[in-house]
This record gives sequence, structure tokens and C-alpha cells, in this order.
Amino acid sequence: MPFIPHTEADVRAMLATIGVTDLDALFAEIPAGLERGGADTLPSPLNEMALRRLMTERAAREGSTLCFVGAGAYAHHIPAAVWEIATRGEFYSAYTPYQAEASQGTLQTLYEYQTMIAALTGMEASNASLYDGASALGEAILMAVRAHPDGARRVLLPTTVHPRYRAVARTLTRAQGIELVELPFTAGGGHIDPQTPHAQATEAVAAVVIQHPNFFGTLEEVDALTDWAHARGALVIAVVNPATLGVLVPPGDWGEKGADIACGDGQPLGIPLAGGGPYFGFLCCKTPLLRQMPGRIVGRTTDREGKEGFVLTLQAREQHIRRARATSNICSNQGLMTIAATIHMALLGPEGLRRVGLACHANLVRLLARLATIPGVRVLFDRPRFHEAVLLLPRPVTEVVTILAREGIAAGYPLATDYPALGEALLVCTTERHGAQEIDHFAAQLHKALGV
Amino acid sequence: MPFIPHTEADVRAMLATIGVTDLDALFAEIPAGLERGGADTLPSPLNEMALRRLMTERAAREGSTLCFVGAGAYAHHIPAAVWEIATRGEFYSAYTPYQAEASQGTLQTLYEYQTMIAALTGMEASNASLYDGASALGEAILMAVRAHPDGARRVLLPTTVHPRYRAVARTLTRAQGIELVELPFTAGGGHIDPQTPHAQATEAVAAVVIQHPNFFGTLEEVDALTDWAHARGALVIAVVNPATLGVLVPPGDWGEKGADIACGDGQPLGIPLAGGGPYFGFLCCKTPLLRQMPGRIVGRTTDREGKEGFVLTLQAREQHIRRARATSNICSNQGLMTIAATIHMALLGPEGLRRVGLACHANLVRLLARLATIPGVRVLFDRPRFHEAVLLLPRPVTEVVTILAREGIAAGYPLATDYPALGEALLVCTTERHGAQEIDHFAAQLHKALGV
Amino acid sequence: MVIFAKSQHDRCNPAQMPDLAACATPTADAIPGHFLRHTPPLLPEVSELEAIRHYTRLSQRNYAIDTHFYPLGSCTMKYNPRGCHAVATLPGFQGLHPLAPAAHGQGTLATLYELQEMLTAITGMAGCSLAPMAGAQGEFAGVAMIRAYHEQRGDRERREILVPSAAHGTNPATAALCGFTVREIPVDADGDVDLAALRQAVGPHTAGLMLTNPSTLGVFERRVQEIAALVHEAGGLLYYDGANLNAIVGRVRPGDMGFDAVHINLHKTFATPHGGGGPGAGPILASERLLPFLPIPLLARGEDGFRLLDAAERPHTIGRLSAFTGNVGILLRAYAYIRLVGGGGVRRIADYATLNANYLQARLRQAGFSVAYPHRRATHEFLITLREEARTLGITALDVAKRLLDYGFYAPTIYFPLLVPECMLIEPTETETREELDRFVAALVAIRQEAEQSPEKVRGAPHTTPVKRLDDTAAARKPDLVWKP
Amino acid sequence: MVIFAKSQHDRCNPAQMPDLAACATPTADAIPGHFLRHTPPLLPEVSELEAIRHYTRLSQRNYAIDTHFYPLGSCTMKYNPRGCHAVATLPGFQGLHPLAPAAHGQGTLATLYELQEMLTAITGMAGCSLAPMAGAQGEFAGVAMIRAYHEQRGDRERREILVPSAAHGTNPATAALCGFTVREIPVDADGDVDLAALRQAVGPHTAGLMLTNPSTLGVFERRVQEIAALVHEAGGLLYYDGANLNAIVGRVRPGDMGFDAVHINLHKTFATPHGGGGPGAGPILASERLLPFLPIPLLARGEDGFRLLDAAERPHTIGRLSAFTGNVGILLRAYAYIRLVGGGGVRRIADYATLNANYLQARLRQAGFSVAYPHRRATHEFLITLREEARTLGITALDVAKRLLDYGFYAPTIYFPLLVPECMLIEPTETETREELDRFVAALVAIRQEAEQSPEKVRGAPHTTPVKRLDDTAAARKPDLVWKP
Ligand SMILES: Cc1ncc(COP(=O)(O)O)c(C=O)c1O
Ligand SMILES: Cc1ncc(COP(=O)(O)O)c(C=O)c1O
Repeated sequence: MPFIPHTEADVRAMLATIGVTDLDALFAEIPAGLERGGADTLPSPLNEMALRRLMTERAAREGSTLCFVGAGAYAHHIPAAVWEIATRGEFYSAYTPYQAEASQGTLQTLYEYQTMIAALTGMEASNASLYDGASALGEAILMAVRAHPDGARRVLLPTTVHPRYRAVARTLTRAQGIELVELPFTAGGGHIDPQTPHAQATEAVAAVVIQHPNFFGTLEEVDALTDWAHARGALVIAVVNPATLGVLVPPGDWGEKGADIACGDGQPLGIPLAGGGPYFGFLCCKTPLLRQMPGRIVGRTTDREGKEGFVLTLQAREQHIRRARATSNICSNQGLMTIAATIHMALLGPEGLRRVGLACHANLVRLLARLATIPGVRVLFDRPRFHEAVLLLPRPVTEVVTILAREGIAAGYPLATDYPALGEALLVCTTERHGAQEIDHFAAQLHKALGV
Repeated sequence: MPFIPHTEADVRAMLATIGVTDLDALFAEIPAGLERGGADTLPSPLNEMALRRLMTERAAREGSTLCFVGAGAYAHHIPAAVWEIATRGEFYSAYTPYQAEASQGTLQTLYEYQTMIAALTGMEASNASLYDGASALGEAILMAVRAHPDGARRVLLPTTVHPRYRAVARTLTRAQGIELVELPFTAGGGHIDPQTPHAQATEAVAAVVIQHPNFFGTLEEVDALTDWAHARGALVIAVVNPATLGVLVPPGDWGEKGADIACGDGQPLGIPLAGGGPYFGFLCCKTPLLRQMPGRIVGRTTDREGKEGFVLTLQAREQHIRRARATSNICSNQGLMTIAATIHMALLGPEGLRRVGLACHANLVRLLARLATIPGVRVLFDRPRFHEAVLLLPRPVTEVVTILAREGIAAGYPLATDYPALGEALLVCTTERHGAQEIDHFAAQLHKALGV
Repeated sequence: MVIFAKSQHDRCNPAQMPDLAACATPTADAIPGHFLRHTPPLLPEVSELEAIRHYTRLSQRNYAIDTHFYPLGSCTMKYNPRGCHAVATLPGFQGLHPLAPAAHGQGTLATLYELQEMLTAITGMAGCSLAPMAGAQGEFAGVAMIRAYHEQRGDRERREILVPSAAHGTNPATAALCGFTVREIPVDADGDVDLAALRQAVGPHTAGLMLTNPSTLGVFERRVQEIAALVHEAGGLLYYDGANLNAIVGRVRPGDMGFDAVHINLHKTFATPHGGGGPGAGPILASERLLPFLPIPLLARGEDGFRLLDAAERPHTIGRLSAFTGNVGILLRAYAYIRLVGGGGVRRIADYATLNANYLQARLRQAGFSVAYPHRRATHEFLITLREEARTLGITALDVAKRLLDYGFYAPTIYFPLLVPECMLIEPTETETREELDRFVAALVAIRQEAEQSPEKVRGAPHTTPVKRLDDTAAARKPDLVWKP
Repeated sequence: MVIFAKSQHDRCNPAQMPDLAACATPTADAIPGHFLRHTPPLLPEVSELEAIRHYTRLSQRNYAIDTHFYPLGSCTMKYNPRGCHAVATLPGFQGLHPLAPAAHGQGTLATLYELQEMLTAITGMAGCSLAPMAGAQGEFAGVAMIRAYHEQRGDRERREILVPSAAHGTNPATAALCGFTVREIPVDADGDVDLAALRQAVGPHTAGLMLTNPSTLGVFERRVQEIAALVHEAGGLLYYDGANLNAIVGRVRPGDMGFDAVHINLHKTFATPHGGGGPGAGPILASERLLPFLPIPLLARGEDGFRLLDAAERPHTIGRLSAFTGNVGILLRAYAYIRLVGGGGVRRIADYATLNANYLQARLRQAGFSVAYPHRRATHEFLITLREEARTLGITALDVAKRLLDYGFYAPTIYFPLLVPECMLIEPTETETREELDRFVAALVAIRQEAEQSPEKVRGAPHTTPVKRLDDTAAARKPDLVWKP
């Protein structure tokens, strides 16, 4: 029996010990008529060999050989060492580290993770992960509203924040009577005008969300926005891409006092694209907000002999202790992903991460320069940007994307659904993985697809 | 500097400790004029990302999607667990286990390997591996000649033994004044006629080599051959495919007394084809020959508290102790491959291995039945066989192979170079990995290629 | 030692860094100076070898399924087949961008579609969304659907979710997150929901009931059909917390018990890894009436292949739970697992998990341990209570748990359920051998003997782990959450 | 406990077994009964989980580069980049049959061809064969080529190979295997070959000399050019044992020193893993006059791409060394490594390996340890002798080696070279940090202090390893090589 080690002799002896004659007897408490199975319609078993053949065929059907889509998930180089270590059985097949003394590997790694991600974002504390960037934003909003002294329940959510993050935030906060107010972006810059928030400041605001670089790749005036929010008594929630933070000012340093909460998706830190997940959400904050933090937190302590060790801590915030009054319902998080990200960050170091950022951006500059030569292609927004940009195409975007898909190119993320007003707009992205040749190839294929 | 951790400050401090001013000073003992470099013409460094891109392109060029070549290397299913465990850093990056107390992982695994491979072959002892099956045969011949009481230096080497094994045996034994006498095979059966050896028995024979199943896949009359050899005072060296030994009588049980030495290639036990290596050679023997065994051997012993432990043993046979009088010059062997094979055998167990053998053979039967319907294709040799067979084609084999190669099919191993007398002969092989669909596809493509 | 203490200024790994010379230097599009970071982040500066050595050695400081028996109740720590991992991480799957054109993701989408169908069949429900990224998010989706259902009917008075007192903490936490008031229903002496109390509690304010069956007390809720009828008659809906599905999968379908929403922890019943705390996956299934509210994306089969349905096509959806498609890699592993065990194998999971639990319960009872619900069959897990031992020997469940680590076992769940004092919730799962269970019994017996003869040995445990017993209190009192130089 | 003791009759893993029902049942071609095995082999019958747990836990009982500093002299235990492993095991490479049509292996063949060229450039030789599967097989190839060379010239009196007394055991063993008589040449007090003795030894019976430079004493043979001239003048050829190439790679080329045949241990200088004893790879390089004799296959670039040359095209070859193309996977890793470090990086290997060795030697000398060749520069390794400590404290090099294990270090080489009593051959390699070297010095100093204060602690070492000191003698006296039920 696959994965069940019992021999017939085992089963006989075990039933005898229990004092029953067959397996069915173990289910005698289930009311008659309720037992019906449900697995009968499932296919019969494959062995691993056959499974591998099947799945290899399917994996071979996934056709992207060249990917210029970003929009929240990024194709970065991942050192081979990262997953070689992260998938070691001791990490891969352990549970949440309840028994700390038998889980120091996971715990210390998570403590190091917290340190690294807090350092990257310029914050003072971090939890040990949430599901993804979007749900982390949802939790950040709930946290800010809980923490806000005046009980304000309005949160400003610019439309330059990833549309799907906004959607998830809506799903997660809907039942809490939180009002999410969307701020429009400037037509010219694709960013939030630091003046605009004033117009929204008629009522008490619990928090202002700032994504930077924003969904379009545009850099926001984070200092001015942060100071404005703080002046209004609102907390600032930063949504950031950690792979940019080797180069860009961290949220903790925005404006006079810095953002209060920083969140985002950790995928760019060593997690493969993998069709959308598993990734992980990170959530960092300044110390005063600590007890409002959702999720697991690891702390350093000592053992009975004074030796350094690590434990899950501040558990009084969590569902298994505080139940209905917990800071969140989260239980399982994305542990293994943070372990991989920790190894990734350790291998890159500050200089590696800085170079990744610079290379990503340099490749975008190269790409835009190449595209500038294609008649009819226009780059939208004239603000400083970082490794993503919006193109306006002279032919319907869906057609162009389909044509390029046939060539194995994932051309970008079409903006029509989320931003219909922008017209035939395509969000493109480069990372350090794009070679000059690939950029040229993309430009050439795009040129061809446009038929201009 | 890739893989060199030194900072500039480190270098300065270290040079100061040594008492020199620069790195060149450390090479002052090298005679002037000898220093010339040699690495200048090498390409400049790639980072791992660029290397991966380059090698991924190359790997994608390897075109076999369907492989019917056997001839000494077999495409078996390998459980994913095998290499996940074998490539754990503790196994992968350790050296030969000289410090036993810090190498119990490798040592115990090798001891278990020795037990398993001895059990499979029906022998009493095993070493911890040699380079490959062919070199193992060379070592087996040297060992048999050393062990032979009369000092005979003639060894009977049937032409049904893998031609490349024979070639390697010649290379390795040439300088030892050993005469390798090739025995012809029967035209009808493709095997050694148990009567034939008599003709060769004019002089003292140190050993008779028997490959079973032989290179053509034909089963040899191992009992009769073994008894004949023993009757003549010759040792019997069995060359076997370990993946057949779940089904076939092990060499240790051939004839009255069994073979004296069993060797072969361990590749079918969990080692990927990988373009030809690394594989591993195994070498087993009966106890009286033990001290003539080349290579590392692991033994079980106890520690100072009486606890079970494992060490390299019988080292007095080896080059690092006995130098010019060692049983072989081998030092590094194929350690990691035997670790993988051990895990593989543990996962399959006796029943798994039996089923692998039966499935391989059943697939051959299916293939031959399908091919029987193609006009002009003939199966050579009418003896019982095991998972390989020789086909005679009505069109030049090289042409057929080339045509099928374009379809991604590795059709088989052409026998023209090694056995010109056989005509347009192709050695084909099936393993448990061939599905009915793939067999049918191969037959259809072959039919098409033959244009009949 | 933390990795930061091994850091050396200026040490770096060129093999892992982009070569900036190969990138065009940004000029026109240079980033204005005030956006640039001036102090580098405190990331370690170590060589590749140092990093590998550090994390390899750290990993060795864990117990895990791959190294130890891990009978952690309510967590279903079974073997995670490496074959599932291998196929889920095939390069084609790993390289797929979630927003790539649909033509590029057909292998993944086909697989997810089939998984959706298989889970629907296994649970006896009407439809499935794979979106939730863990059990708790599945719960959230389910309760949000119940809320949406009542809201759509204009039934706005239903502000209460009923939860048995034995429930897992995520149940009340989820209900609260969904804006409901939580009302606890007691369980009776046999571990079943107290029907009288339930009858009193249900009414026009009842939005729904969340139930785990078998419950976290390790027993099957025998009157589940009566409970369902009661709640339904009152206009409420029923939520099934599938964390304990391992006990009945393939034998009983939550849909047949009368549930309207069901989540499944794929990282439990379907053997995907726990990864030291995740990622998991918590697909959510709906009865006919909750179908419209399922979270997006959903998978559909169309003429051009498979595709993801979004809000435009699912107007009543409770919305998105993640930016993309959920924990795809985990979903692929679960799919692979179901294919490996096949239809018959799915049922065998329950059979042998139950066999192992009942065997272990029987053996421990014979050895003199107190089973919390002695008149009940164990399901996939069971509870013992060390109340007597605590009273007579002064040894707590925590002490025994720590001492088990020394014997080479991870400890059962002890912080939960809160109803049973000094409890151990023991879940062996079907992938352990009888010999391993026997060794575990022997260890518990030996520890009890130690507790009688040298209690300080037990109270001082663990002794053989990389650290001795850790000070939780100090950790919480003065949190040290990030390393400082 | 060995895995056989965990075996249970009839336990098996269906997920890893072919489904016989899916195979046509052989009828006509059934195998006659007398060929069939009747008693199943003694392989373990364990579940997949048990196998994984067993071997995962066994692995943890090893020290390795990935877990510990491993200064094993003459073995060049440097970091094995995981990136090299990743590219060498790409599915395209892994699935290639060695006898597949050449059209199917162009990626592999192109890579091997480039490696052949790169090694030729690095060594300054005329040509290269990648066939040998380890250093010792490279030696065999080289000496067999020397033999073939003399034979081809009809020079049949050259029956002697000269080997310095410091040589590695494989050198004399190889010479003997190639049918030569071995004549040892002593080394002088400074570790150089005794030229006077060499002069006496060379003559018309001299087939060649095998030399490792730097020698296994950790010093560079300064008069290598004179030695070469001497041997060549006598009509002999020179063999270079490249096991110590790490010390000079990129700086000095064996070809320029006058060698006719050279092997390289890719698993040393080129960072391929040692795997607990192999596989390695030992490419063999030849000077112009030995070119025709290189072992097959060789790689050639033709019009239709790359291909392997066999005996038909290489009539003077010494022949084949393996059934196929040698340890291809190792060759791919070495290629990847060279590409990662690049031309400049190859030279840096020698620079920093030498820096680390000289630094460690200087620090140990300052700490009062006796360096075996105090007047010499260390190369990539160096020798200390604990003769004094043995005499005054009754502590052997073996004791210190075992005690080092307790301090978290693998031990240096102590069984070799035989010339220096109580020696430790210490090779730190370039991939270790200064901090690690400092820790190693501190450990040796601490152990010497222990030897003075509590010698039984050192003599009883190791104390912290999974087993205590093992009884080698008993193991050899009564060999227990296979487990019996
Ligand atoms: C009964 C029960 N419900 C819900 C959950 C939450 O599941 P998850 O951790 O996947 O969010 C758990 C987890 O342990 C559980 O045991
Ligand atoms: C100097 C020297 N020569 C030759 C060898 C043999 O190399 P291999 O183990 O690869 O056969 C070694 C191995 O340690 C060595 O140190």
C-alpha cells in the first residue's frame, strides 16, 4: 500500500491488541448510512514513475522561455544553494516549532530572517511571515486600524497600489467596517500627488498605504506622503518590493519619522515564480505596534544553562491562546519560504542585493531605449521609475500578447482590466536575468508583432 | 573573488603575519622563468546566473526523448528520494572516511551497500566500489590471476562479454602478461556453447569470464560453464547486471559451487544515464579471495564502549600502505554512487527489484511482438533472453538510427563495429520505464524508417 | 551563533551577483539621489561556503518527519513523498509567471482543475476553490461565504457563529475576523457537542456553526446529522473544519453530513510538507447554495483550454485571498499525492491512520495511562491525560513532552485542547510502523518510571537536545526579535 | 542500527514498483525455470519513510565540507559549488544515454571538448583525454603511455619507474600495475628530491619518473628543471601527479616544467565533490610525443558537430579505461567551476590556497608547533610534526587528530607521508576564512594544553562523536563485512 507500511501480519496483531476483528469495526461510531466513500471516482494509483512521466509532459507544456511580466512576481536569479538547503528534510518536513528545543534550526533561521527583513525595510520588528504580499497588506490595514488610538476606520489606498493587493485587502477587511478610500494617480506621473491626500483629509484617517515603487514602477514622493500622513495622525503602511531595498531608501527612513508598518511579498528574495505560489508575505513594524502584530514571532532567549536559544514568543496575540480576540486567525504561515529567503539574503549580502537592484533597473533603461525606436510605442508617465514601466502600444494589447506568447515570450501584464482608462497599456518589467540579447530579441519580436 | 572569502583587510593582515609583502612573495621558491600562467586564455568568469543560462541551453540540445539503447547502461526509474538524500551535503561533500568516528554516515551506508550487493550476487564479501563495470572486470581478472594457485595467466573471455568491457580488460591487464582468450559465440543462440570451452582447455586457465545475461541479452548456460571451469581448476568471474538479480539466479548459486567473483556495473541501481558516468563498478567474491580484493572495504567493529561502529578495514591490501605491492592502485572510488544505490535498493526491496526485472522483460516481449509485424525485421538468436535483443534490419542500421534520432528516438546500439559478421544488427533494450504507448510509437517509427 | 556574528565587512559572493559592467549604465533614467539608500542594510557578509555551513548545521538542530516520529496531534505529520516534491518542482512549473499568458500555463491549470474536481468528489460538495493558502484562510473563506449568503438574502440579523468549546483557536478567531460574535457550545463528558446547549443557542441570530469532525478531542461527533438539522432548521449554515479529515477521508463525506462549507488542509491529509510552519494550502468547498460565493480565482475548462475565472465572471464571489493563484506548488504536490495513492488509497489513509491511533491508544491504556475518553474509539488521534501523574508525581505533561525529545521522539500536542488538563493529543498517522509505535509506548512507560524514581531527570528535560529547556517567559517579557550588533 | 534490523517481511513500496498488470505477461518468451532465482536477496523491506529517516540520520553522522572545516592534506577539501551541481544535473544531461546517436549528445560533447581544451591550456601540454575516472586511473593512463612510447620505439629495456620516497602510494602501485619495477629515490632534509641519488638511479633501464610538485611534503620541488633534464637525457619520460595542482594552478604549467604526462584530480583543484570517497575524475594530458597514446575516447570537433574518437581513429591509443566516456557528470561540474571562476580566478586559486597555508603555518609556528620543513615556504599545504609532543607528553598525532573532532574540525592527514613521524599534513584550501583558520589554531593550542594537564582526555578522544574511538584492529582481525541476520 503506497506510504502505508503495514504488513498483513501487522494488521492482524494490531486489531487483536485493540480487540476488534476488522478495520471497519474501528469506524463503528459513525452513524449508519453516513459512510459512503467519495474516493471511488478517483483514478487508480500511479506509481512514481508514471506520475513523473505525466507531470513531465505537463510541465513541458508551460511555454514561457522569456518573461517580461513583473506586476508583483519577479524572475530573479536564485543561487542553487538556496533550495538545496531549504529542502533538506529537517527544514522541509518539520512542523511549526512548538517544541523549541527540538526545533532550533527552524527557530534560529526565522530569527535571522526577522533580523534581515527588518534591516532591509528599516523597521524594528518583524513577524515570521504571512501568506503573501496581498494578504500581508490586508493584515497591515487591520493592524493599523486596531492600533489607531482614535478608533478611525478610514484607510487611504492609492490606485497606484497593486490592484490585486487592493482586492485582497477589500476581501479581508470588509467585515470589519473599514473604509478603504482609493486615491487617484496623476495622469502625467502615474503617482500620487503629494498634494492630493489633502482633499481626502476631511475625516480622521487611520492609515495611508504607499506602494513604492508603485504598481506602474513609478517612484512615489514617499517623504512628503509619509510626513503628510503623520501630520494627520495617520499611520503609514509601506508596500515595498524587498529586492529594491538594496538601492532605495527603506520605508523606515521615509520622511521625518519613517513608515510605521512595512509589508510586501518576499517572492523576489529567492522564491521561484512557480505559477503564483507559494510565496510569502512579510510584515514589519516599529516597536510600539509590536503587540498588534499578527502571526508567529520568534524571540531569542536562554536555556537553563544560560545558553542562547530561540522560541516562539508573544503567543498571547495568537489564535491558539487568545481565540476570538487574537490579532489574526493565521496559524500555518509560509515558513519554508522564509527559510529559503534567509539563505538567499545571506548569499547575496548587502552588496549583492544592491547590484541586483541596479542591474534590474539598468536592464529596464536598455529595454526602453530599444523600444523607443519602434514607431508608435510610447512609454507612459514621466516620473523616475524602477525596473517596471507602462508601454502604450499602437495595436490592441491582447493581440500583441497572444502573438508574442506563440514565440515563447510573456510580453507583460495588460492593464486594460484594472485600468481601462489607460488604453492599450502593457506593464513590462526587467530583472537582472535579462541579457542584452534577450532584451533585443523581445524588442525585435514586439516590433514584428506590431507590424509597423 | 568567486569562492575565495578573503577581504582586502584579511589579506593585508595575513601577509603581515607571514612576514611578506605580497602574494607573489609566497611563490619565491619557484625557479625564475617557470612562472608563466596558463589560465590567461581561459574565458572570463560567468556568474552562476549566466552559467545556468549557458548550460540550460546546452542541456536542452540533448535530444533523446525515448531511449531503446541498453548495452550496459539502462534507463530505469529512480525514486526521487534517492538523490535527494544522496546529495545532502554530509554525503556529497565528505572525503574518503579516514577519520571513522567523524564519518559513520558514509561508513555505515557502505557497509549496508556491501551487504546488499553481496546478497544480490549471492557472494560472501564485497568491496566499497570500483570505477565502473568494465574496470571492475579488469580488476576481477587481475585478482583471479593473483589468487590462482598455479600461477596460470590465461583467462577465457567470451565474445558475448560486452565488447567495451573486453577492451578495458585488455588495457588494464596488458602489462601483466595476462593472456585474454576470446571464445566465439554460437551462431544460433548468441551464447557460449557449454561444449566450446573444452576446445580452449589445452593449457591451464586461471579464470573464465561469464557475462549473464550476455551482451546480446541472451542467457548463458551458467551452471554448465561454471562447473566446467571449476573442474579445470579455473576461477569463475561473473559479469552481471544487478537489476536482473531480483529475477535471475545469482552468480553465487551458479552450478555446483557458484562463481568465485561477481562484478559488473551498478548503474542500473539508481544511477542516472548522465552521458556515461559517473556510474560504479561492484566487485564481490567468496571469502577465500578476500585478501586479493582491490579497493576500499568497510568493516563493522566496536568502539571503546562496546558500541557498534564502522571503519575502513583490511587496508594492508591498499596502495597507501602496501604501495607497489598493493592489490590495485585504486584510491578514490565511486563512493557517492554506492550511497545512492544503497538508498535505491532499500526503497525497492527484494519485491521491487523482482518486479523491475519482470517488467523490463515483459516490455521486451511486447516490443518483439510488435516488431514481428514489420516485414523484414528479424530477431536474431533463439535462446532465452532477458530485456535485450538483437534485431536484423532490412536497411542499413546507421541510416535507420539517424532517421529515428531526428524523431528524438535513440533506437538502439548498432553492432556493426563490434560484430561486423552479424550484418545490419541493432541491439535494443527495454526497461520498466517503457510504456505500451512508447513501445508502439517506437515500432511505428521504425516501420516508417524502414520504408517497408 | 547567529550568522551576523560571522559576518565580515566587504566579504561577498561574486558568483551570485549580477555583473554590472554587462548592464548599460543608466544615465537619462538615473534614479534621483534622494530615493537612494545610503546605509547598506544589515545583511550578513559571508562566503557561500559559510552560508551553506551555517544553514546546513542549523537544519541538523531540527526534529522532522524525515528524522523522527512526530506524533503531534491535530497536525497529521505523515511522510511527505519526495516524488511529489520532485514533480512539483519541475523546471516548467517553477518558471511559470502567474500572469503569463494563459497559453503558457496549461500544464499547471489542467492539474489544478483536476485537483478541484477530485477534492469536490472526496468531500461530496458542489464546488471548490483552491485559493486559500492555509486552513485558517480556508476557514476565513468559508465563514465569509456564509456571511455573504445571509447578506445576499437580506438576512442581516445573523451575527453569531457557534463554535464548540473544543474547537481549534482558528475557528473563533476566524469568526471574529469575519465580523461575527462567537458563542461557545460546551461538549459533554463523552466529547460530543452538548445538544441541549446547542438547542438553546441556535436561533435567528445564528449565522452558522463551525465544527471539526472528528473533533480535536479525537472522537467522531456521532450526532452530526442532528446537529446539522438543528442549525439548518434555525436558518444557519454549517462549516466543516477539515483539519481532521485524515480520520475519515474516503469513508465519510462532509457533504453527506450536511455541511455547507468545508476546508481541507492539504498539508495534513494530502501529505504536503509543513516546512517548519508552512506553506500549506486550504482549499474551500461549497454546497450548492454557497457556490456563487467561492473565492476567486476558480478554474474553468473552456474551448481554448483551462483558464482562471475572475471577479467579472464570478460577480458574487467573496473576492480574492491572494494576489495570484494561491499556493500552487503545494496544490501540485497534493495532486501528485492523490494520483500516487489513487482512489482506493485515499480511503486506506483513514483506515490505517485510525488503526494506528486505536492501536497506540490500546497499548497505552494497557500500560496504565489514562485515556481522556475511555468509552470512545480513537479516530486518527486520541487524548491521554497525565492529571494523575501530575498529582502524584509532580510531573507535568510539559515535562513528559520534553523528556520524550531525549528518547528520540517529537512530543505530542500539549498546549491544546484546553478542555483536558495535562493532556497529550497523540496522532501517529498511517505512515508509521507498528514497531515505531511500540517504541513510543516503551518510551512513555520508561519516562513514567523515571518520574517515580528520579523525577528531577524528567523535570530537567530535555538533556540531549542542542539547547536545554528554554526560558519562554523571559523571551516574552523582554522581546529580542532582531539581532543587534 | 543497520537497516536490515529494521526490515519487516512483506513490507514494500508500491509507489516505487512497476505495475506488473500493465505489462504484457510474457508467455512465449518466458524465462525457463532453471534461470530463475528462488530465494529473494537479503535486501531491506522497509517503507519509504523508514528508508529516508534511516539515511537522513546516517548522513548527519558525517563531517563534511558543508558542515566542518576539513583540512585533510593532499585532498584539497574546498567548497563544492552547488551551482556546478545544479547545471551538471539538468534533466537534459542526466537523461542522455552514452551510446545514444551523437546527434543527441551535442550539448555534453561540446562542453567536454571545451574542458579538454581548457585543461590543455592550464597545464601547458599538447593534448588531453578526459577518460580517467580518478587520479589513480590518470596515473595508470600516463604510465601506460610511457610504456607504450618506449615499446613503440622498440626500447624494451626500460623496466624501471623512479618514484621519490615521499610519493603518494598510488604512484608505486600504478607503476607496478603497468608492469614496471619501482625504484624509490630519497628526498633530502629540505624535502627536495636527492639529486645525487637520482643521478645514480637513472639510466637506460629508466622508463620514467613520477613526481608530484609541490610534493606531498608540502614544498615545491625547486630543481624540477634539473630533474627533468636528467631523466630526459637518460631517455626516460616524466610523469606529473597533479593531485597538488591547487598550489600552482594558473601560475606554473607542468608542461613548462618538462613533464610528458600529467594527470589532474578534478575533484581536488576543480572543486568537484568527493562524495565520501568518489567519484572523482583524473584527466590525463600528454606532451607532443605521447599524444598518439592517449586513452580513448577523445573529443573531436567535426563538421557535423562534436564526436568521440575511438580506437579506429586512434590506432596507437593505450585503449579504453571505462565502458563509456568516463565520469561525465564530474567533468561537467569541473567545466562549470572553471567558467565560474574564469581565467583570472584559476590563478587566484593557487594564490589564496598558498596564502591560507602559509598563514596557518606561520600561526602554528608562532604557537610553538614544529613545522617539518621550517626553512621552506608552505605551498597549498604544509607538514607539522608532533614528535616532541609524543616524546614529552605521550600523545600521538592520532590522539590529537581524534581530539580535533571534538573541537568541531575534521582532522588533517596523519597516515601519510610516511617519512615524517607523528605528522599532520594540513591543507586549508582557499575557500576557508581567516577566522576559521584562527579557530583551528586555537583548538590545536587548547589540545596541547589539555595534553599537558589532562592527557587522558586527549588519549580518550573523541568524546562527542556518534561513536567513541573505534577498534581498527578487531575489524581487520575478524572481518565483519556483510551483515548477517
Ligand atoms: C483543527 C484545526 N483547524 C484549523 C487549523 C488551521 O490550519 P492552518 O494551520 O493550515 O491554517 C488547524 C491547524 O493546526 C487545526 O488543527
Ligand atoms: C598525491 C596524490 N596522488 C594521487 C592521488 C590519487 O588520486 P585519486 O584518489 O583521485 O585516485 C592522491 C589522492 O589523494 C594524491 O593525494
